[in-house]
Amino acid sequence: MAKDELAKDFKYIGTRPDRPDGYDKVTGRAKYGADVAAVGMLHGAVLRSPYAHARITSINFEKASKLDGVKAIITRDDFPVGIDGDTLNLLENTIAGEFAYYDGHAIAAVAATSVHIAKEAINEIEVEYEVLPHVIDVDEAIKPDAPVIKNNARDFSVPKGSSPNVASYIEFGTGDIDGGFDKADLVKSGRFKTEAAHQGYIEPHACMAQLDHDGQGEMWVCTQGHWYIRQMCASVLGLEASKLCVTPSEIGGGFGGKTTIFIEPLALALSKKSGGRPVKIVMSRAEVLRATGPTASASMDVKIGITKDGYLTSGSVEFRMQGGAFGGSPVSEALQCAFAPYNLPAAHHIGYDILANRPRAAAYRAPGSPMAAFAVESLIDEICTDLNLDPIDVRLKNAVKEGDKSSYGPKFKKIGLIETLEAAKDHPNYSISLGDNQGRGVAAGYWMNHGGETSVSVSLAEDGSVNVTVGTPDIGGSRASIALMTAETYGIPYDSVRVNIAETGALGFNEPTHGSRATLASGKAVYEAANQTISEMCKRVARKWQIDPDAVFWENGYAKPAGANAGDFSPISIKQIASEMDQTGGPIAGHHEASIRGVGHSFGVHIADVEVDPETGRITVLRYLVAQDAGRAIHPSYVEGQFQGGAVQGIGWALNEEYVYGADGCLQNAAFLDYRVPVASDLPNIDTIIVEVPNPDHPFGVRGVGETGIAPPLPALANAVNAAVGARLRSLPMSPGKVLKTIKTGEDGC
Amino acid sequence: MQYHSPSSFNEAVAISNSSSGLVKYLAGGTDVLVQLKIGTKSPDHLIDIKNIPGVREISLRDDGGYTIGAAVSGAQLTDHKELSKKWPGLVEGMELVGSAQIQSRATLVGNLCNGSPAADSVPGMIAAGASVSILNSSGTKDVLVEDIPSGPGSTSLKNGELITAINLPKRNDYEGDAYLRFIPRTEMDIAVVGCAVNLSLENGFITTAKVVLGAVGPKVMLAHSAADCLVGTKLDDNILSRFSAKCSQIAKPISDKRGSAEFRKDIIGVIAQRAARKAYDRALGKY
Amino acid sequence: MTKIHVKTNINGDKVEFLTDPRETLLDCLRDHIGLTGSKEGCGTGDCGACSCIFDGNLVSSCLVLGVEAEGKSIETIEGMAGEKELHPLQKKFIEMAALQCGFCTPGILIAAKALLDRNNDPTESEVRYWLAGNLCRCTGYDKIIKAVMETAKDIRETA
Amino acid sequence: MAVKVHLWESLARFTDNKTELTIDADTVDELIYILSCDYPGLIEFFKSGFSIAINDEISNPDFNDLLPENAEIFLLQKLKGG
Repeated sequence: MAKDELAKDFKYIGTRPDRPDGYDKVTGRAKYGADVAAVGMLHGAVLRSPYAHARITSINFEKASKLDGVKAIITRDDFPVGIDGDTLNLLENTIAGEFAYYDGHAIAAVAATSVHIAKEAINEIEVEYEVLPHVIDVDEAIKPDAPVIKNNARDFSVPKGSSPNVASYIEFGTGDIDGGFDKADLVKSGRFKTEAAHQGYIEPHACMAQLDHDGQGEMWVCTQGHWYIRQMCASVLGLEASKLCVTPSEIGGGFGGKTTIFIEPLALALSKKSGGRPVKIVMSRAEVLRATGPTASASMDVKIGITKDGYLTSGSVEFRMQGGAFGGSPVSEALQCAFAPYNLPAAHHIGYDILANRPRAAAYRAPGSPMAAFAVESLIDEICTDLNLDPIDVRLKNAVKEGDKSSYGPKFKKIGLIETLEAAKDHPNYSISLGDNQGRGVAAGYWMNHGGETSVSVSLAEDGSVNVTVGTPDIGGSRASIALMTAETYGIPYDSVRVNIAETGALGFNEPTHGSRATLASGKAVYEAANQTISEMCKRVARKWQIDPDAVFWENGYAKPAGANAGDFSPISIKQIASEMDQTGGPIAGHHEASIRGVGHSFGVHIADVEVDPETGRITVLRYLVAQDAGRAIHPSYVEGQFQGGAVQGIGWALNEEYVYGADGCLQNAAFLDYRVPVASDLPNIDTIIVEVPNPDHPFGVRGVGETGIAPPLPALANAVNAAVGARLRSLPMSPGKVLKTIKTGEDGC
Repeated sequence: MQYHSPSSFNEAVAISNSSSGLVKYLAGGTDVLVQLKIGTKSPDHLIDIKNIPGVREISLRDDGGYTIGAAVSGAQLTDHKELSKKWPGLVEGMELVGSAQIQSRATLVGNLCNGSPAADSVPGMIAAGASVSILNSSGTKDVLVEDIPSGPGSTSLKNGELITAINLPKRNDYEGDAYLRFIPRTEMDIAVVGCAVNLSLENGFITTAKVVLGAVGPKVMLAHSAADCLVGTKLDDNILSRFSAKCSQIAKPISDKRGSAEFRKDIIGVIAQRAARKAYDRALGKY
Repeated sequence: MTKIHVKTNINGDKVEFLTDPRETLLDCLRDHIGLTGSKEGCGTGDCGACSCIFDGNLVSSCLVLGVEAEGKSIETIEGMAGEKELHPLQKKFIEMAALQCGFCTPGILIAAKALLDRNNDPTESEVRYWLAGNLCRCTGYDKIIKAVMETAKDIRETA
Repeated sequence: MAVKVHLWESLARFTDNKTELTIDADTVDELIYILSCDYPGLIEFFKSGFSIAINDEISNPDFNDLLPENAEIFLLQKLKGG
């Protein structure tokens, strides 16, 4: 990549030092959600609905409560009434009221002196259900005779006459759609479907909570965002937010799935009911799969027009996404991403958020973007095949660049799609020759990466080392990237910076580590906070030298006199300033709080090579390339890691991951044995190219790198399979049975 | 749940016979502990047989066959060079069960007693003509492995009966076996279909053939008529495609979360054909 | 439920604990002995996060009962580093960024050590298949596999 | 200040089928207030949360932001992430 675009030379940014939490994480010392215990602690367990849709007619826990060691049993009756709106949805999903809306929906919870007793008690709770008709598939859910999941589920946006299972509706566009199709030499359309996929973090949800009747509580929890946990728990339990102190544990993966509440309010309520004893709840893997957020399943219609020389003229999409029994599928994000890579004269988008008897969808890495990419990038590939055009050339011809109007409205500032496409095209993987039953697929992807609410502080230790306190849990090495940016700002060694992740009482509100914002937003805030302390240090040195503060500047860890008129002073180091703090006015600290503005549009281009066994339909990924614009790679190893991890999650989604429901609406594959995430032997190395077109809205050019990588694999693999054996899969996952069927019949049967 | 750790097989059977409720024997535990965890089976008594002398040994009998102790792990089997050379198909069937971690614990006997029609090690044992030694209160008996599975998740073993060892017959020259399965990933899945083939040759012609299909019926099944297609042939392409079609025809799979009946019928033929080819090559001494 | 008294050896130390016979070795390590480095990702032997060495064999400690530890010797992630420095695999994992969230890392390190202890010259494919029982959802395995291969090379060169 | 506001099509139900509106407002707060008064159907939308692009700068809304003359404003779905 053109390094000449970088505005500055950096001393620390772009290097690959050991991560600060490395020792803790390779020795087993790091404490995750389930790793703590407290004196007097009880263990919680949750009773879950065995039905996809049922009215709960009675709950009798008399027998359970008599078991020796059972200290508290809670049901919905233990939660406040009079809650509405989004908070009601949160509460309903935390614990069912009148209805159980999906297999695995929490019905009651127990706290007992041991896990075994708590589980025995769960089995002794007697629940009577009136089983109701259910619906699982997104297209089925909006048929006129579909079971109605909830009355009044629709919000303001839904036009009259829509199916009662439509929760929200969105439509937007630009340009003359029909005129665009008229100008096209080829207009192609298709329906595409994707199945729900789970984030699949290896650490199940876990928390330990303590709450007494005085309304003061504490919680230890694995989460991407502890202020979200505090806000949500406080709202569903009717607590005052500031009385609840939430400390994030180390987190064993989240990918969006740990940005909301599930067991946390149950643990608090159990603690309160058992007289304030701490209660720990740890989910089983089956609970994670049945009851926490997967992403949505989708059914998508796409239509694209193109000239014979490869210029897109018009595009339209209608996406229907099922986000569980409470709505909340990422359909609007999907629409925003659908045509984002392309400079389309006309584009039209329609989206439906649809209810079904499934767990409430949570965010999953670039929410909505992978489905959109699967539909649009697959159809573009079909067009390239029909017109015999090179898929990268077509994308280059239509790629958005600085100043172009995005498909969702605002114009792009400096972006790096063209550079990314060119880098992919130049990579050796694009020209390696392929054998029989082998094929190559290309696809692009996009995520906007927003800043969001952020609060950080920075303080100087007495020896000149620096403490940084942030509120974004470190999931993938963000301590390292934040330490690098801090070191760069001060001009002090990386090792002299320690980054802490603080509890909710220590900082202002922080959005979670989501949307690829930790390095983007916390990094920007830390830069501001560090600069505050730098100006304070310059001020103190100016007083010492008895010159104007403006005549002192900061460079490479030293306060220096600015030019001849400032006098002839020897630079003073941060170490010396720090050691004299107590005699120069006391502690030096800075802080920054803001809704960080701007987004770090990051585009990626993937090239996948596969081999398909034509007799069994099995797909082997032979080689895989991720090229993506990082803006600037603060710690390149962890940027590559994000690219690789995102790509492999996308590969899993494309090939084997899916929610399998029985006719009874119950999830049949609630275990890693049958929810098949990729294993090491399924994969080749994942090659990466870090493209660096700095984000003009970030002091170091960061764009955010985590999300984009999960989108292109879905279409890239489908395109590669088509290139290998001439089978066009328009639905995911591309499980062997479906691939074989498509090879034999030309239809994937979905 | 009560845990017992007897020091002899007789003691183990005595404990079983004198205990009430659900009694399970524990060897590798890779099925029993999973059932305990997910709550499908909670034994009242668990009898750990691993502390019984000899239970983790592989021995060559005087008749040239092998006796494999009931608690011999997959890893031990794989590490046994002679046995792996003589029965590569049987050993690779066991080796396909789970991860390296599972291999340290899982046993042939456990895989058999779990009663799964998709058990990877069972087709190879049946194809080999293996038998098991069963101890009960009235003494010991030898039963062919093929007579143990009786349906999905069930076996012909009576309460208290304990398999103490697996017996493999003597291996001769120009014999070869192979086991192949189909799974969506490369590891860690349960077989969608599986097939073991065991062949004896004379002058390149197949003289005896055993073909065993997994995951295409309520239990692991011997495919006699498919095996008959192979006898007297040199396994040319015509024979293989007839054999493949026969296997697909015999298969009576169900549709479930791991694959549709249609898909299973389709690919059992493919997998069987590939297994037959591999067994044939091995019988010829190619590898 | 009557508890059973178990005497065992963990990371070279004599350890005694009381266990409910239903408890797994993983439960005992985490809840009775305070060694929480071994993680539970599934409890059913599918993820490898609880990997330990049990009498010289790599196991998923969620599929071993606590009572089975009687008289055995067990190695966990907490015993992997030497007194003065990390095990070469641990060092290499940090150096090569072979971890992101770190939750699967203890299990992967234990499994990789078990492999290199028996074969210090594995092919990439052997490493990938050996580690197939250790799920990682963050890294896509790329850097993990490379770190294991590099460590093996270092071990061979210093041997 | 006169600013140009772009709304998405499915909101046009509430704005007499207009997707572009010219509004005289000095701040984001004033803009939202005027839109809510003129088109009460939008109130529910504003309550549901949104993001905003002012002259192509996308962010969560800061209600006290001053709007430049002739600013081009897009109302967008609230930005989230995984």
